Amino acid sequence: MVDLSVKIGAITLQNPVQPASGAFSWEYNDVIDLNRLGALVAKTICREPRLGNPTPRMAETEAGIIQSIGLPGKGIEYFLDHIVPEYAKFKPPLVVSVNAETIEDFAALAEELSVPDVDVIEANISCPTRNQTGGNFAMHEDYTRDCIRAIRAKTTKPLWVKLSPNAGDIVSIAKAAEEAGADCLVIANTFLSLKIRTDNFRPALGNKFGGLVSPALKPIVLRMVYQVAKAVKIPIIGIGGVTKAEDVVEYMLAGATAVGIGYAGFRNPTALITIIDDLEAWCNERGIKKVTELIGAVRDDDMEMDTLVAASAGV
Amino acid sequence: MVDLSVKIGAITLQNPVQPASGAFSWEYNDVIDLNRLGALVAKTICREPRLGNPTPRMAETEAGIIQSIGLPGKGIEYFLDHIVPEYAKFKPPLVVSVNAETIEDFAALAEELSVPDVDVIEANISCPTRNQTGGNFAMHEDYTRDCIRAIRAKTTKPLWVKLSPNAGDIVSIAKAAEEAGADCLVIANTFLSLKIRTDNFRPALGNKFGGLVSPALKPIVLRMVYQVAKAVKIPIIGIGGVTKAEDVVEYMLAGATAVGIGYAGFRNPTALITIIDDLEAWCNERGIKKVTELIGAVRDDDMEMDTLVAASAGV
Amino acid sequence: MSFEPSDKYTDSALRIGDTDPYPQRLVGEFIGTVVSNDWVNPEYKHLILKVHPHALKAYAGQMFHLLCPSPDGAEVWMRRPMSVYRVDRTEGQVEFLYKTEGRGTRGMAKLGPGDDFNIAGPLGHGFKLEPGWKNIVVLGRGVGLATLAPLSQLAAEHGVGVTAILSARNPDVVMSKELFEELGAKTITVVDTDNSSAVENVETILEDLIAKGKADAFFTCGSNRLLKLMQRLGEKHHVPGQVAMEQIMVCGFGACYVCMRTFKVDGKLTLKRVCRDGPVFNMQEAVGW
Amino acid sequence: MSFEPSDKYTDSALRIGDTDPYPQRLVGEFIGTVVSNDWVNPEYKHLILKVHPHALKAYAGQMFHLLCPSPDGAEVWMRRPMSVYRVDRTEGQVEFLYKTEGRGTRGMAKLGPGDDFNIAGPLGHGFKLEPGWKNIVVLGRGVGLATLAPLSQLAAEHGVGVTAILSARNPDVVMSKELFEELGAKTITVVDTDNSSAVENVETILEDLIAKGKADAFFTCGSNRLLKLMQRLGEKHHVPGQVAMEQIMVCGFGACYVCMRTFKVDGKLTLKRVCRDGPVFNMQEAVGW
Ligand SMILES: Cc1cc2nc3c(=O)[nH]c(=O)nc-3n(C[C@H](O)[C@H](O)[C@H](O)COP(=O)(O)OP(=O)(O)OC[C@H]3O[C@@H](n4cnc5c(N)ncnc54)[C@H](O)[C@@H]3O)c2cc1C
Ligand SMILES: Cc1cc2nc3c(=O)[nH]c(=O)nc-3n(C[C@H](O)[C@H](O)[C@H](O)COP(=O)(O)OP(=O)(O)OC[C@H]3O[C@@H](n4cnc5c(N)ncnc54)[C@H](O)[C@@H]3O)c2cc1C
Ligand SMILES: Cc1cc2nc3c(=O)[nH]c(=O)nc-3n(C[C@H](O)[C@H](O)[C@H](O)COP(=O)(O)O)c2cc1C
Ligand SMILES: Cc1cc2nc3c(=O)[nH]c(=O)nc-3n(C[C@H](O)[C@H](O)[C@H](O)COP(=O)(O)O)c2cc1C
Ligand code: FES
Ligand code: FES
Repeated sequence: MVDLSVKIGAITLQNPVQPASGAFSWEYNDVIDLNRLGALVAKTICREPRLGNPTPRMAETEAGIIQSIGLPGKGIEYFLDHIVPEYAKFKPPLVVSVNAETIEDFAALAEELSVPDVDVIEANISCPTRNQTGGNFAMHEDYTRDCIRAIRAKTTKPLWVKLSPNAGDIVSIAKAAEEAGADCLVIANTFLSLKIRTDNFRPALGNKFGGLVSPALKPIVLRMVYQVAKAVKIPIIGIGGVTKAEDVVEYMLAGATAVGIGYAGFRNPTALITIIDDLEAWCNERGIKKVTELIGAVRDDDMEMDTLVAASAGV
Repeated sequence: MVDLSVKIGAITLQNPVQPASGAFSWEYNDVIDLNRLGALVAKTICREPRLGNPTPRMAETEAGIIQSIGLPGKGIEYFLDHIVPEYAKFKPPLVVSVNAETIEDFAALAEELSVPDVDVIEANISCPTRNQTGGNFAMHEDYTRDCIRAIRAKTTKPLWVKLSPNAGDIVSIAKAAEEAGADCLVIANTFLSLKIRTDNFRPALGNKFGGLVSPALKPIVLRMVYQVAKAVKIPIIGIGGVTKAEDVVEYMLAGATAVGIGYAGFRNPTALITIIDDLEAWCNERGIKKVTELIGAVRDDDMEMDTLVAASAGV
Repeated sequence: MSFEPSDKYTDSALRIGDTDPYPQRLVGEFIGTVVSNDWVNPEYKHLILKVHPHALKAYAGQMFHLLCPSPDGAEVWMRRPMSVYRVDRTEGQVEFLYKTEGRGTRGMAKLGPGDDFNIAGPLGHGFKLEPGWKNIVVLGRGVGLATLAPLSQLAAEHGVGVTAILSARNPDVVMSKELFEELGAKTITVVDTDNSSAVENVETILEDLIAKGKADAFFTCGSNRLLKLMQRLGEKHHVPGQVAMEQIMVCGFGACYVCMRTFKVDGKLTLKRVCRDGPVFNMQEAVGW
Repeated sequence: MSFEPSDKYTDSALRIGDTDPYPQRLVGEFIGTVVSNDWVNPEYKHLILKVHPHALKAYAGQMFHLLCPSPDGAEVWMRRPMSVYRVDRTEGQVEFLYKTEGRGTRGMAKLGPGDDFNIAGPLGHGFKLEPGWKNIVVLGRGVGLATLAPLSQLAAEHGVGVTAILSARNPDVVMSKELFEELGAKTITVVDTDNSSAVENVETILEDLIAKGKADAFFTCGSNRLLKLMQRLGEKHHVPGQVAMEQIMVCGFGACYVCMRTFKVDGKLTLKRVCRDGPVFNMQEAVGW
């Protein structure tokens, strides 16, 4: 028996596998048993009802997809009245992702969402499709600090902060979020991208820019998780290109406490369940009793730094 | 007959297809006719002989490779005496990529490399494997400006500047390079990445971090080229994930004047030739007389911005 | 020696004969076995897939989300939605009729007998026959006929009469005629080659059917022109109708909001998810495309 | 309708029968046709590929860079280097003997007769027989034997006698014995099961061959232990030697500096590119691994 549970601050997840915001809804209970997930993560909610971006909202690329949804939704009232109760039927903690244009509204929204059935507030300060420069507050250290501080002041719920892979210096931004009171860093949102159709010379997405989602990107996000893990004390959730149990292990070795999954669930609606099962089997095979042993366990302290010595080792 | 030639400042390329630095050498003449290429681009040269990074220097990832070579080379003397003459046997212009630790040395090196057989100096200010924070000067606007200004003062050769995709605000950095006297922007180098082996918990590369190379990344780099093209007046060379003629077209539509190719040439040593041939055929089929017609020709000015209208259009 | 992690994407998909660890599921991820995959004309193929019994719950207008194999060595990254063409409960098979278009369907076209094929579904709301409807009119063109075809099965099961108007470029590419007729439907073929497929002619046919009491409800898919026609006649003669819509999809479960289409509900334009609010919608609400 | 660009990676690879637009090339990218691809034991397969005549220039110790097909639907992103096992100039074939290890070789193992297979080469410097050498000793183990095997062909062509010492875990997995013997080589099999493969025993065999004048030069590949042994005896008895090295590769052309190995040249440690400076090196310069 492997203990797959992990702790993120005060919250215990029965296992480190959860869906990524925007790639999930309670409606997936049609195909998988939601009670098996580490957490339930709702689609990012904004205050007002929003239609979202013009279609097409998705285009396939060489190795993945770009998408630009534009945070559609029925607004916070409908969310609290109709959607939170849907999630409340299930056991795993409910993470509610939130986005707003201004810091004030962000904080106010977080406060309004701090109802008993909501277990965690995830501040999505990194949606790349809300403007054309690669994201929101998470592109800047100071904006991140100010925004998280304002939210922190308005809610006592665990506060997770989703960062942007489009930022140049994610470590400083992560540190700013930690300083401002974040309980956990979610790394990362999608990569701002563009596809132009060569038949009609037009952008493939109705919104022109979109976020790239692809297993190919995992090594970039993994590097970010690794760098941030060395710089902060709060836990990290790694999101980007997880498609199999070994990817969960890899993120945990790099310093993540849990992972979020988007693409793999689109590709295989039952993927999250398989990944949880495989992770348990993987730990079992290796005699790993508690999955938490993997967190930050990368062996990076005795690397061979002499090129001549390294190049005389085996392949 | 299609006119495939493009101009980058004073330099005319017979077609917009060239190899990327580090993924090419005159030795490829063994397999393709180098005289057919738009330009010849030498591996980045440093002043002193360097062994480069510890092996393994490459690891395959989900969709691509990460690599960390560490700019090995025999130093500038050997380069000028033995390598430049090898390239001089061929007709296309020779682009010499250069890297140094300090701005002063960068400028001095560029000056020393400004010999008659060298047609272009490419300042590689963005090698992600030279330090652990994602690159060199190209991570910062001010460093970029200072470095390029210093080089510009020491050479009258056309000066191309290779930027980093790891920077958060590539537009400002591009503008700084332009301001400082760059004749062309090369976008982009590789994405700082990490792979950890789940069998032995060790980084897969001897140097730990490496640059991710994958056709999957093309939409990210394309977005950067598009954004920069709107902000600068100097030409752009797009590098990242070009594997077919349509990719050249896509980069040109986004605003690039030419492209560089790495990965595709590894996968198919004859790829650059096929891409040139296919590009000509593609233009022919569409009655495009001059390939320069494609530059910046993306149709982005009459996009449907109303979501309700867009979602009632055909698929 | 390097440890090579399991390099195939994981799946807990159900194969024929598997016992389901989550039997209360409404939607499954299934790995079926291809029985046959033959050309029905130069553009369309007909795929028959043997599947886990849970997949046989599918009914007319519902869809599956298909994990298409590669046509060319490079991966196909997203599933492709496809209406169920026929469900054969005795043989334990679901069938698809599809047009080979881009990479997904070209990859699908490569499947041969015995191959695995991963499908998720059944998804969405399909066609519904209201009690009291005795005769319905089905009007489709091209790939829309693949979506409409199982209506013949549904109608037969409910003892409802069907007139199917099949529109096509030329008589050789008319599809589903046999399937409709086999199940007792009357078919009318209209084609471009003799201009019988012109809206005016189809309108005459429809007016005639309405007059004869053969049109308690309208069903359509695949042509905006024909949708508009049915909407107009339906409004005029108070014939209710259903239309199956298409849109590019990602999740198929209603979660991602990629598959939006515009609808007019109570006089107001709004967006709906084709995958979950549809793919079959009230015909009068559809804005068309 | 969206225009779908040619979605296959482009290639100008030469197929059998193509006229070469760049005939002066030393190295080609070829699309050969698989003749057969059979298991020789539970771990190794033998692939025979019909190729464009330019590929037949390959000689012992040179390699090809192989574009392996996918074993699992997801792409294999890099080529894999493989020594040429045999060149059959009459049949127009090159052959490979390979161990199924990771994704690349497992994908390769799926190739069947008639399939296309894209290979680039021949690459690198192979084995060289110096004038004056009358008898050589070849010592290899495991996959190293695939690299050494064509030496039998080379030696036969030059009228040089060969003693091949084939080391293996057990007698069932000894490879290339027939190939060596067919071409007139004397073979000695040493195996782990009866301990004959122990370094001490191989040393005795080598000493004996040296004493008998059968060892004008040493050739090895595939075992660091055996390399060290040959280096020691070679130094002691002034027997020159060559070793084929392996390293992970990207380009295969000498451009990328990925495939570095450490060598001792004039008493100084330095790096060399396995793909272009090798894969065959002066045995005494090899540092081993
Ligand atoms: C509910 C539903 C049911 C469908 N039923 C069938 C069916 O029974 N038989 C059939 O042949 N096709 C059906 N389709 C259409 C089918 O999904 C597309 O033809 C398929 O996705 C194209 O994939 P591709 O990779 O071959 O082409 P791509 O290269 O992806 O695209 C080729 C063309 O198809 C269009 N297209 C892409 N995705 C979709 C989509 N999801 N819906 C509509 N058009 C699309 C593109 O805009 C493009 O014009 C259905 C679509 C939906 C939404
Ligand atoms: C010049 C040369 C000649 C070779 N000749 C042969 C041959 O004739 N027959 C044969 O079976 N193998 C040969 N190899 C080894 C062969 O290249 C590797 O077995 C192959 O690349 C493994 O690919 P994979 O995808 O199956 O395994 P991977 O999953 O890539 O790796 C599996 C294991 O193989 C090792 N490996 C990966 N790449 C190489 C490499 N380039 N060289 C050595 N080991 C590697 C890895 O470190 C790992 O331990 C040769 C290698 C070189 C450099
Ligand atoms: C269709 C789609 C919609 C998304 N919507 C949101 C969202 O609303 N909020 C958010 O924080 N992230 C959103 N994301 C990003 C994902 O949460 C996740 O960060 C990303 O998909 C990377 O993970 P993956 O590689 O596992 O897919 C969305 C992603 C996709 C593909
Ligand atoms: C093995 C390897 C070595 C590289 N070395 C250099 C280098 O020396 N200088 C440089 O500017 N870029 C270097 N690059 C980056 C490439 O020039 C190019 O920017 C990158 O590969 C992206 O292009 P691609 O997607 O076509 O491969 C290297 C890339 C690879 C794969
Ligand atoms: S495809 Fe995701 S909501 Fe319809
Ligand atoms: S593999 Fe590129 S230099 Fe050897």
